[in-house]
Amino acid sequence: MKVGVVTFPGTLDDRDATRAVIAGGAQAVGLWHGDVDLKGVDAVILPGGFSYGDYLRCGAIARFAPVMEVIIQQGKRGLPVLGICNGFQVLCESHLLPGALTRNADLHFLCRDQKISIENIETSWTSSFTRGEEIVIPLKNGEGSFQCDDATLQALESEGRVIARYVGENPNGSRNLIAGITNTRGNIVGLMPHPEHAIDPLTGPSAQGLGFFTSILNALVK
Amino acid sequence: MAKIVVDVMLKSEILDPQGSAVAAALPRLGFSFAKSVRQGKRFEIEVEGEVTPAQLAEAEKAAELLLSNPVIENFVVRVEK
Amino acid sequence: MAKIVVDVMLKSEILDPQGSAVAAALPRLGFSFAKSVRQGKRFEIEVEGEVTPAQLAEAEKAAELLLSNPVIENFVVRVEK
Amino acid sequence: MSVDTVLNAQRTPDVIQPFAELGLKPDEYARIKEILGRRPTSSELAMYSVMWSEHCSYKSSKVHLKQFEGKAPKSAALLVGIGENAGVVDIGQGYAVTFKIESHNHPSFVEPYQGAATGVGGIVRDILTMGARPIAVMDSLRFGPADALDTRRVLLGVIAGIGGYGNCLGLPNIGGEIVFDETYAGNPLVNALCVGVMKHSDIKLAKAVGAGNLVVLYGAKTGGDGIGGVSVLASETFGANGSAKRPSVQVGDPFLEKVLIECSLEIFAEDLVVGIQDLGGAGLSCATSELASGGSGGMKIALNTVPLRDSSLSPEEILMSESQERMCAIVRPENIARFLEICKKWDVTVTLIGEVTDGDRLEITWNDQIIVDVPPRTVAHEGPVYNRPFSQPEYINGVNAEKISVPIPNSAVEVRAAVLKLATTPNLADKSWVTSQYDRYVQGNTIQSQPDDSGMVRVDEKTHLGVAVSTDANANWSYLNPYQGAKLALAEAARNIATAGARPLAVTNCLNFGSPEDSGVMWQFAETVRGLADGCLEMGLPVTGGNVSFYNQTDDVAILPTPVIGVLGVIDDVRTRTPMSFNRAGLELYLLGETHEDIAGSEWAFMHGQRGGQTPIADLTREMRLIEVLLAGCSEKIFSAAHDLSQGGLAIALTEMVLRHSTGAKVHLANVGMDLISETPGRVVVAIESAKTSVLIEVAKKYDIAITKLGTTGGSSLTINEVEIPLDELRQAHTSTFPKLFG
Ligand SMILES: Nc1ncnc2c1ncn2[C@@H]1O[C@H](COP(=O)(O)OP(=O)(O)O)[C@@H](O)[C@H]1O
Ligand SMILES: [Mg+2]
Repeated sequence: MKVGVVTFPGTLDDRDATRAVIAGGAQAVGLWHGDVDLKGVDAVILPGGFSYGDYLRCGAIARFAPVMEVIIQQGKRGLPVLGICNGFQVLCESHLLPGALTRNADLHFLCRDQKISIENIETSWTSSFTRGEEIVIPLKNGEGSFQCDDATLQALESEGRVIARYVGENPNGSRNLIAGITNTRGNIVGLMPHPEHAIDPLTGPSAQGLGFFTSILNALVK
Repeated sequence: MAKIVVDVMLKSEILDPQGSAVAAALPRLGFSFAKSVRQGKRFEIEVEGEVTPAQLAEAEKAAELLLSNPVIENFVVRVEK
Repeated sequence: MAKIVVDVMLKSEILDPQGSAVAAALPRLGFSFAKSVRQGKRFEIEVEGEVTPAQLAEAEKAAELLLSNPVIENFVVRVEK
Repeated sequence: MSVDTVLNAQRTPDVIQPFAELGLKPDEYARIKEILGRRPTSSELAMYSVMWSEHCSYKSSKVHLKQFEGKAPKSAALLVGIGENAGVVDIGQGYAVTFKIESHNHPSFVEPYQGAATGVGGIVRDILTMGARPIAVMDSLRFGPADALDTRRVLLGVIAGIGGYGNCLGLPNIGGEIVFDETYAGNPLVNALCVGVMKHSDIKLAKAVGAGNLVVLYGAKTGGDGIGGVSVLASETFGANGSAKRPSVQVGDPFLEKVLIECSLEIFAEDLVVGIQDLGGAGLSCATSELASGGSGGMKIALNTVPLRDSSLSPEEILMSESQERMCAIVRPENIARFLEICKKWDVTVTLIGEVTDGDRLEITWNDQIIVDVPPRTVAHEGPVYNRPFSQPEYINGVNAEKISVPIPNSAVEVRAAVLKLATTPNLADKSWVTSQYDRYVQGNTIQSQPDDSGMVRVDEKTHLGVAVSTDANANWSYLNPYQGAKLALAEAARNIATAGARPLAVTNCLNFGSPEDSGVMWQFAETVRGLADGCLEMGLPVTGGNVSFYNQTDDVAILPTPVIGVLGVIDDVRTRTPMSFNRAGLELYLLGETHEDIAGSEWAFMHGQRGGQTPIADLTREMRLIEVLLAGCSEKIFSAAHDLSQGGLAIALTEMVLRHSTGAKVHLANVGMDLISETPGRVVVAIESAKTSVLIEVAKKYDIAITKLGTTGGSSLTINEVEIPLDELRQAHTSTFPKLFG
């Protein structure tokens, strides 16, 4: 099973994501923003970081990278895609996921251990969890406040497409404490906090992030 | 020399923490004139020579495609002397 | 309804990484009209009723003190209908 | 534009030149003429003035800094010493580590965000320049009074700048300091540290060798940023009306720096450079002259080929420009094609600006006209050297003679109040409001970061080899006794490393002082360097590099002498480290080291407006024995937790330990007031399982370190004798200060 990890100029967590993919049991394949094919990978991760410096808007420039054209195409056809933090922002800018991520309510970058609850375990990236399972993984971003219009929010909630919610006080002003969402098909997931930084208690707050990377393996062998 | 200006503002229903922070800071500094503040972006685009209608049309497209995110933002494109 | 608009731009000699990033992205998307791009801030300030000269003067002060950083930025204050 | 060429300089010997405005003294100007045998061209004048500025030439500090090499202990670990961009030490398994701390003080006062951001950018490029991948940063900060309005402006900007730049580079921030004192109002200190790692074979040096090799400039285009920034910003005191002196500040582009790092590492990996130098203070003037001076031959540069952001820049300005995110490399002709290819891959602007010659001159042309023709060493390494007069300032005897009188808590009410007051005071309060704005997780190798005693990162994911770094300064002690102050700061930094189980290996430092033209300040500096050099000799630790920042004063008020000492240590297996705190009840708490009545320079004295008295005397052999106990305690798995005592003494150490994992403790103190507030150096609180008691006593005995039983862990409060403080109340006190002040 091959999982592609995309590197844009300014991507930071690609090495962490690669480490996590391997820890999850899959083979990691590096993808460069200029690539025009996906080297036959079975799934793709858009890691965190500051692609193109996050200038203009987070993910706004990365969204037009050559590799994204292919990912958008195949994502629409069902290729499993996980966007973490900056990757989530890229997915929204690409309109693969609804809504947008805006400045944290208090305007500060926030790095902390965050408790989230997993609310949808039907997606390609969350099947290893149990519904309502609470995990603690790092949250670290300056623009993590999920915003969208009421109709979109309505749809996300009624269709059960909110895959993860912040537990406790709202860390960044996201509507309905949304930490992650998925598309209708459940193959594309965007997540603000960082599971790839929580695969080993030695270097993270827990190993509870691993579930996202074992989930994709299950999804692929099925 | 003429330039194309693109103003990008968050839609009114999207919350604007930066604008609110400014609005909150003003009274603390003794300013009482502001009822509400919204903060957006302003792009100044220089072109070769005078601005042509064709360039303006291109700018409109660029504003829609790249400079703004239609999900949360509105934009205005104009020529400024 | 009238509002006060404050445009804040980096001084021309100051590096503008955001503007350069946009300028670099445009051609990649097939836009050729831009010679250079500068990105700044736009503040839209609502006041009670019509804008008075006194309010405008206050806005000038606020722009200098809070909305802009005089070390690296210039600003323009105006009324917009 | 008409340029002042060498020919023109020969033809017009009597032109009046603005050397004074450029910060040069008449005798320095005369020396330049003597070196050149003619008046300098305006470009040469620009180069000399900026390179002979205090910041670049170390003219006031050189004579003292020599001791670091003079007294330096033999250290097999030292691979590259003082003189290069940063020192390099061997940490085993074929790995080499480079680290350095550098100041960006004045720029951070002028424009806090950009000043701090470019401070991080600069030190990271220094580390990169050695051939290393940067793996972590730290920031040691000093501000004016916490409740002063301008402190808010400066602190918020500095924090945002350090985070904004460091986070965007993907470098975990693993530690630092934040201290408030009125002498830093108008003179904030922003000292940034970076650690990098490489294989021995990858070490790069700033040398231009091999006639015919190409001089390549890559990275950002050159603009008018911070022109004269070094000579003006770093060498002029801010007077009351200093604003007039402020030149345009540099603005950083962290995204470009991130790309520059990856691009450079790819270039290094293919071994495509002969020598390399980052462009920091003094920009091209510094890079070209240092590269040429460091090498054997000469160098020819065609300045008009330098890519510009602002086409109106004059040659003088181009030479002085401090535009960020630029590097200068020496490349063999056969490697240039591949070099350009890699730059193209990363979309990095790259230009051939000259070549190494077999001559001995640095020759710079502007459209084929020679505008600079100098012996490079005279610019880069043979600048002026001052033996500035220094003498013990009057205040010393006065303050040392002072008898400090502070209330010593005694009754239950007083003890509770004292503990809560110490937990709340800005210098000791919880800093997570700040550090949560820094990414500590990126790269996935962070083992320890704030609020641990030291930062620790894993270097090898298979063997789990790691390094630990701590920065420390105690300006209150340095003010009372700069010689002891330096030794005590060194001891504390080393102890912070050892507490986690890492062995101290090397030292870097950033010496922040007032004006060297003040003989009293110069004495503080001389005593500090003497103390640090002696201390390093005693502890067998080499000084691998550092930085000096003078003129940190407003009018005639200088900052407290603030030598920030960074110590780096090695731990063979990060999994075995000793954690800072306990998360279980039933452990026994012991204090290693004796407690004396050391109130002078303590936080408690500071809180009571007392600045006098005499500092403790550093006993470094004792500190070294303590370090052995800490290392043994780790390797022999005696400790469940260990935490260093410093500012705030035992009261704060216990506060931090019980709050870390919300596990309380019950301690009994014989001499409760003094035991809580004293800041006697060389003390550590350890938690052990009772089964380990006898081994602990043995080890302590072996190394002759006093131990005292404090109590046991557990419960939901910190109980001191009969005083019980609920953890929630203590946490509230400890964590609310920063949000209240700056939120
Ligand atoms: N306080 C100090 N202790 C030891 N070495 C120092 C100190 N200050 C400066 N140095 C050394 O002097 C050399 C020049 O310093 P600097 O000009 O700051 O280098 P750079 O310009 O590359 O930052 C460096 O090797 C630096 O480590
Ligand atoms: Mg350097």
